[in-house]
Amino acid sequence: TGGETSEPKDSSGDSKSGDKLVIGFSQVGAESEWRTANTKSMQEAIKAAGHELKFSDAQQKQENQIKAIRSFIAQKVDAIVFSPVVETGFETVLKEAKDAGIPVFLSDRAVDIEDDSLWVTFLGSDFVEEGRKAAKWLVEETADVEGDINIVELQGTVGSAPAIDRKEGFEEIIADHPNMKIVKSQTGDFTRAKGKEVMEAFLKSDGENIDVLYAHNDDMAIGAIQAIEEYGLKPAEDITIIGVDAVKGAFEAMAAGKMNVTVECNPMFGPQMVDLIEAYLAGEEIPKRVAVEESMYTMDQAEELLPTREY
Amino acid sequence: MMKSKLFWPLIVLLIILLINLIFDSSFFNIEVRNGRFTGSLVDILNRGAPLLLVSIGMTLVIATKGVDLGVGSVIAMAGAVGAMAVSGASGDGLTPLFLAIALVLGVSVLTGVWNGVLVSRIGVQPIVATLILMVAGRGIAQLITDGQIMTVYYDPFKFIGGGYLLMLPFSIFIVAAVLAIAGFLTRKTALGLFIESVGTNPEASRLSGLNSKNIILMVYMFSGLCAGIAGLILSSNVASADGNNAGLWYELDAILAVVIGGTSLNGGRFYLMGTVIGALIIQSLTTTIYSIGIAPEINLVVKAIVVLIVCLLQSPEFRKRLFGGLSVKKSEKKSEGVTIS
Amino acid sequence: MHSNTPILAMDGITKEFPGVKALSDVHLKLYPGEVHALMGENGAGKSTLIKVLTGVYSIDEGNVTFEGKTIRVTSPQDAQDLGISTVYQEVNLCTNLSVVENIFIGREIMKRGRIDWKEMNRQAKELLKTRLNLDIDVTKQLSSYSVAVQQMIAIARALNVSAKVLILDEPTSSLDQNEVQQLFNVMRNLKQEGLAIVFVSHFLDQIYEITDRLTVLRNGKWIGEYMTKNIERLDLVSKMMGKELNELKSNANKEGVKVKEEKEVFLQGKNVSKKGKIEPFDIQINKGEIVGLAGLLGSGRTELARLLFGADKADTGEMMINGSKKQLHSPRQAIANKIAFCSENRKTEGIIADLTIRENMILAMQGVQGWFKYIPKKRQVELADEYIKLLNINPPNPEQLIKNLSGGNQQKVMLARWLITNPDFLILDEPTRGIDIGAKTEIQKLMIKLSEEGMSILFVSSELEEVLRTCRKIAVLRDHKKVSEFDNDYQISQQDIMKVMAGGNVG
Amino acid sequence: MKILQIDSKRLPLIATIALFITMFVFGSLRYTGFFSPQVFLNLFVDNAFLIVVAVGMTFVILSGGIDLSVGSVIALTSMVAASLTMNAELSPWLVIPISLLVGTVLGFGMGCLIHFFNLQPFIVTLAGMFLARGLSYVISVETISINSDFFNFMASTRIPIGGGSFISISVIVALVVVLAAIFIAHYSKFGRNVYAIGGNEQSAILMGLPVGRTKIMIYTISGFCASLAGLIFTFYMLSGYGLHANGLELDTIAAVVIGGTLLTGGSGYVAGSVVGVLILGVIQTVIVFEGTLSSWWTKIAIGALLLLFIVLQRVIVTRSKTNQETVSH
Ligand SMILES: Nc1ncnc2c1ncn2[C@@H]1O[C@H](COP(=O)(O)OP(=O)(O)OP(=O)(O)O)[C@@H](O)[C@H]1O
Ligand SMILES: Nc1ncnc2c1ncn2[C@@H]1O[C@H](COP(=O)(O)OP(=O)(O)OP(=O)(O)O)[C@@H](O)[C@H]1O
Ligand SMILES: [Mg+2]
Ligand SMILES: [Mg+2]
Repeated sequence: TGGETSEPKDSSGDSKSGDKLVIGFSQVGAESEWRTANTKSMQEAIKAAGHELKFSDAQQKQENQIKAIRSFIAQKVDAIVFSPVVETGFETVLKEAKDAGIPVFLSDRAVDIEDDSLWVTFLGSDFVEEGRKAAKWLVEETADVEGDINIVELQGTVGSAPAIDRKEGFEEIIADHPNMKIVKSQTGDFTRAKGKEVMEAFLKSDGENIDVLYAHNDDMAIGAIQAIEEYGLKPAEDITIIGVDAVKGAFEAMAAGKMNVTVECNPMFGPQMVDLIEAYLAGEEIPKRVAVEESMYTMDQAEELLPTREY
Repeated sequence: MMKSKLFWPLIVLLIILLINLIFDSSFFNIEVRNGRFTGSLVDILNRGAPLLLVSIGMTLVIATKGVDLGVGSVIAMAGAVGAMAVSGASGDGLTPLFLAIALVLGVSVLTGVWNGVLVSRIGVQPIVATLILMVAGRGIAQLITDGQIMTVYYDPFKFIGGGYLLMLPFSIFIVAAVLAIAGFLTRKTALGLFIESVGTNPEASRLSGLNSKNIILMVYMFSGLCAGIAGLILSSNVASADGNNAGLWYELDAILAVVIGGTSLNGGRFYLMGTVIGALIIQSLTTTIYSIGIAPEINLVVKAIVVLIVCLLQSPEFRKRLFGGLSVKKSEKKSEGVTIS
Repeated sequence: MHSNTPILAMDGITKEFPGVKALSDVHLKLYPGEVHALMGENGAGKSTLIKVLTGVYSIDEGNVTFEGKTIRVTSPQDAQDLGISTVYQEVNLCTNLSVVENIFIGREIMKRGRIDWKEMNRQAKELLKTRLNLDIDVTKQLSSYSVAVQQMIAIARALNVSAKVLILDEPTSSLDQNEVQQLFNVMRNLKQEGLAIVFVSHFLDQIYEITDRLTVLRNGKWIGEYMTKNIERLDLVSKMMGKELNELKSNANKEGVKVKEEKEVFLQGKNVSKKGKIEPFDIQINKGEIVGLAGLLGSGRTELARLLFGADKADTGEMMINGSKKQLHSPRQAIANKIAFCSENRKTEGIIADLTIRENMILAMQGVQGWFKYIPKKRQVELADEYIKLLNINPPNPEQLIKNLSGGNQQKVMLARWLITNPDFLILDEPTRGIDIGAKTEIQKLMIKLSEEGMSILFVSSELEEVLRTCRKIAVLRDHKKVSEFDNDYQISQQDIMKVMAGGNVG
Repeated sequence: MKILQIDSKRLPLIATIALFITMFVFGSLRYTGFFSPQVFLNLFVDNAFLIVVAVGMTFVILSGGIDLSVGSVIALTSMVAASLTMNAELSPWLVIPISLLVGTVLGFGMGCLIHFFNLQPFIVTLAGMFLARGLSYVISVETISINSDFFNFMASTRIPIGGGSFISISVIVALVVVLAAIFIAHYSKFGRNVYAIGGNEQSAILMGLPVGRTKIMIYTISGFCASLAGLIFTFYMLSGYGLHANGLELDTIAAVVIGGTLLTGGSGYVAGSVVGVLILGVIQTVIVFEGTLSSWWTKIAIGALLLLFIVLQRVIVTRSKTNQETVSH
């Protein structure tokens, strides 16, 4: 993340300088810290570039998002950025945007539309890849372990894209390793409280047999860590703990030696998005898909990186 | 009367617990571990504490023919306020803890005053009046936490929802205390009579000299207070405050618990013990779903079926049909389609 | 007078509620072209018999034949389809609907697939005007009319069907004499047309005036069936009560009411009014005095009473209570000033249906005491038992839910609620509504006794005789205005008062 | 005098309409681009499904009941429609009736439970809510995108109504539903029975009205409306998804109640619910046009605007009620 933040300043200088753009940004909601950080990044980047932001929060509802986009069209904004609540269902309204001549940029999640002329580009993470990364790390870590490895999984909200993709990516890799078994999988709704409660139930029923916890986000992992401690086991030692997102809380847990690894899902791509918008409006060619730079952090790196984490 | 209201919910609760026994033979065992009682039953009580609290408050509100949709948001707000109050604190000094508790209780009672005033003084329908707080309250909670999940590093705070007293989770004591207070207020003072009276026939109550407005106000304040305590327990338990997710959908579960417990949404007679059983049914169902490994996709279907079964068992008409062949005469006499008042 | 085959016969009817045998082996035969009275004390089972017949309750044992065929009615709808039209004891209409709708709902007049509102309005207006002499705005919501008017509308609804059997359960309990005559005229016409009519009333005069035969019930048991003209009043009463009652004849003792001079003033109202409800009036009520309020249907008696109690807020005027100026804003305040008000509308303004007799009785008393000073349970039961005995409430179980009581018994509980508060000033709006004769005399005696002990009473009743018998002073209202007031020297006749009520003048 | 008098039953409705207009004028003055026919029409385009559920819900609430299942039924319908279209590749002429049956059957079932076993509507429909959403997950937890000519046509056809403004087919459907509902409510026996039951169910029974049949019918209608709304929603989204319309039941109830219908039953108007939906819509539009509110301020603002509406509505209604009482005599 560090490298990118300095960029937008230069780029806003050399794009259509002085042109103040009105950018409509429709966010999913504020359902997690990750999302809040993402919103903040976008807001700050747009402000820093001297543009005007029309922000709308969809409160996790797709219909609200469609309404917001319609309102953006009515307000004749210069560009629309949005993080779709779901992949599907935006065809009609995106057509309206296209007819009105307003370019649309997708952030964080993609849409599932055949006619890809409806949007300019998609900038965001690859959730499936995140799942794969988590599994690959586990495979490496346990390369020398004999016998079965029992995994419990804390899923995200049922039906949500990150939950589905992170599960898919993870399962894809461990499918090649017959000794790895997901013994329990339940939704923890991406929250700490649920994560803790579900983990408690897992521990009740499977107890010491659990070797690995794979949580679809760090918050659930943090909740689960508390449950493990209360149960009397040592997180990260007795049970290997894998999270996704790399939020600050995860670094704290890792620094305290309670969590093994977290796969980054970087929300701070506001500046990158602003660059893309400006470039497009300046007439440049833009690739259809731009990936956000993401890595993976383990326990050993945590101490050192903790002070630099922003969210 | 009372007995028969509690009978069927109790049976359902037992069945759910017994189902667990099939999957886990040690389900009913309670053992001492690290100097604490542990076991599934203790867990269910412990986990169910927030829902129990909210449902107790909700019972009184529903008895006045109202409903409080704001409880989930109050939970979030209470958690946020509590976490904020201790955010600067560290070490083991207890002053910040008591400060936080006082602040949270104050705020949650205030939310109750807000709802109560809208309903009793301005005459807004309860469902809409409390909907306002349901929407805005979560916003306020997020405003307090700045949209982040606020982590608490102050250890005494964790005691409320995670501590143990006399080898049992402290939250159980809180529930017991609140239940005892509610029971005392409604059965050993005239408050219960007043609530039931206002809930059944507000105009007749007014003409009998009851101060319905204040009774309604009081009930919402109590509900707010209960939700506030629940919020404190929830946030203390995970040592963090999550403005967006804490207490999500608690209002529906609480109403469900109250109704399962035999209290009618049309107001009037209420059954605190029934509510307790209702909340325990919901909690044990949740725990059961988690521990016997039901696929998350069908969680809701299972829940729907259990809810229906409980309701049907409570319905005399259904029992008559079900057990009709066995004791036709007896059950027929008992059930009347219509009661005229 | 009537043909020989009954149109309806009920045989060996038994109905049991948990803990109460409401009917056991009851018979009823009904012939076309007759008016048949159901007689019995409060709680005797009259309403239950009717409800069993119309399918509100299921029958435990016994059978019903209608036009020679055995029938099994399972819902009021069935009964209606068969041609049994019923006016139940409590006004059972939908107060949120307009008068027209209440009359027509279920059999609306349709035109081209839609409800013909115009025609319905016209017919409703005409029906009320011609048959019941009631001239009201039929498009207004039912709730804007008093119970008495509502009762008339319920009757109109029942009349509006081409029924073979018409059942009227205490239709006259809050009607005044004019209205009763109006109703009787209609009933006579229907009788001519061959309808069989079941009529329930606690007024013996009415029974002897309109009915041909009567069936007496006592405690859910069938006592007998008699031709009305062949049975003596006292005989009938003792059949209903199950004991000889000599005292019945000697009614309330007039000597008791005799003037006790120089009474202190308890309440004085000057120029009290409420816009659109009642015009400015003055009133004075002395300690230990029973003041009667007379007036026709809708003349404003209830409104006046409500103002004195603070149930509605007065627009103008001032009130002195016990010599000091008081502005009553709420019933609560009135009760604190030792005023009590027993409403005429027990269903919506009186009973708390889900609560027990005991709880209903102590409610007002507990209300003044506040919620923290809970009357100990033991004391509550004592109080309840005392009044159950005093008012002869049946069933005598303080833990019975009030909604399971018969209408008359509910009314007694309402009285008890206010007597328990031991008020200085008791406002009774039609307190004897639906109460049987035995209990009625008891209540009248009680009123006189209380007044002798110093209680002031405002007594509203549509039954002039009752007012004349008990009241020391009588105020007459007409068209929402107090038109006259006189001392009762027991020389005034009902006729004199009627004239004032209707618009004549007695001076 | 008579003409000037407003029927006290209609007061809440009139107050609501007045408030809606005020709000719209306020938005027009404050934001550029707000005062355009299209912004107004978008209230219908974007809320067509909500209007349809609200109509169904109005009958339920008028009868003194409540239906919490509508949001989930929308999700289930969209899921059924999507999977039948995309996986089973059925023709739309089969898909549509089948989809409409989903809610109708569920509603009928719930109505039967409520009537025959005398259960509380709240709890039965809550179970219905869990069930319908659960079933949509059972069909698939993932979203199913729809790509069929018919659905595309329904989704993207714009009906121009002059001045460059347009509405969608769904709007027409919704308006037809509204008109039909108004007719049913006021000019059919069924409609009047609904009001009677809501006023006093016991009385309705004693008056010999077909209470059981009517109640079952009410929930069936609500279920049907939810399914129809589900289809409209599917046209709107071109996808089926188990998380669709999450929490929509509360929006619907709020719209109905804001529109002046009493939750205790027996009093209210279908047209009021439509205005209620428009009010919720205009609140949202104002917030989007404001465009500077953070997520949490959005929620607080929605709450505050709701409060404003409800309190003003109460004030207007109680004020004129007291005035009216004095006028009418
Ligand atoms: N739903 C019920 N549950 C239990 N008991 C009932 C119920 N309805 C009536 N009863 C009892 O049945 C008996 C007969 O009541 P009913 O209403 O028929 O009396 P009634 O003759 O009409 O008296 P009234 O003159 O006071 O109207 C009473 O003792 C009453 O308490
Ligand atoms: N005949 C009528 N015509 C029009 N309105 C009437 C009539 N009777 C009653 N009302 C309405 O009912 C309301 C209640 O009247 P009120 O209670 O004062 O009557 P009342 O004198 O107590 O007589 P009763 O109780 O016998 O009807 C009045 O405000 C009036 O508007
Ligand atoms: Mg009776
Ligand atoms: Mg009166």
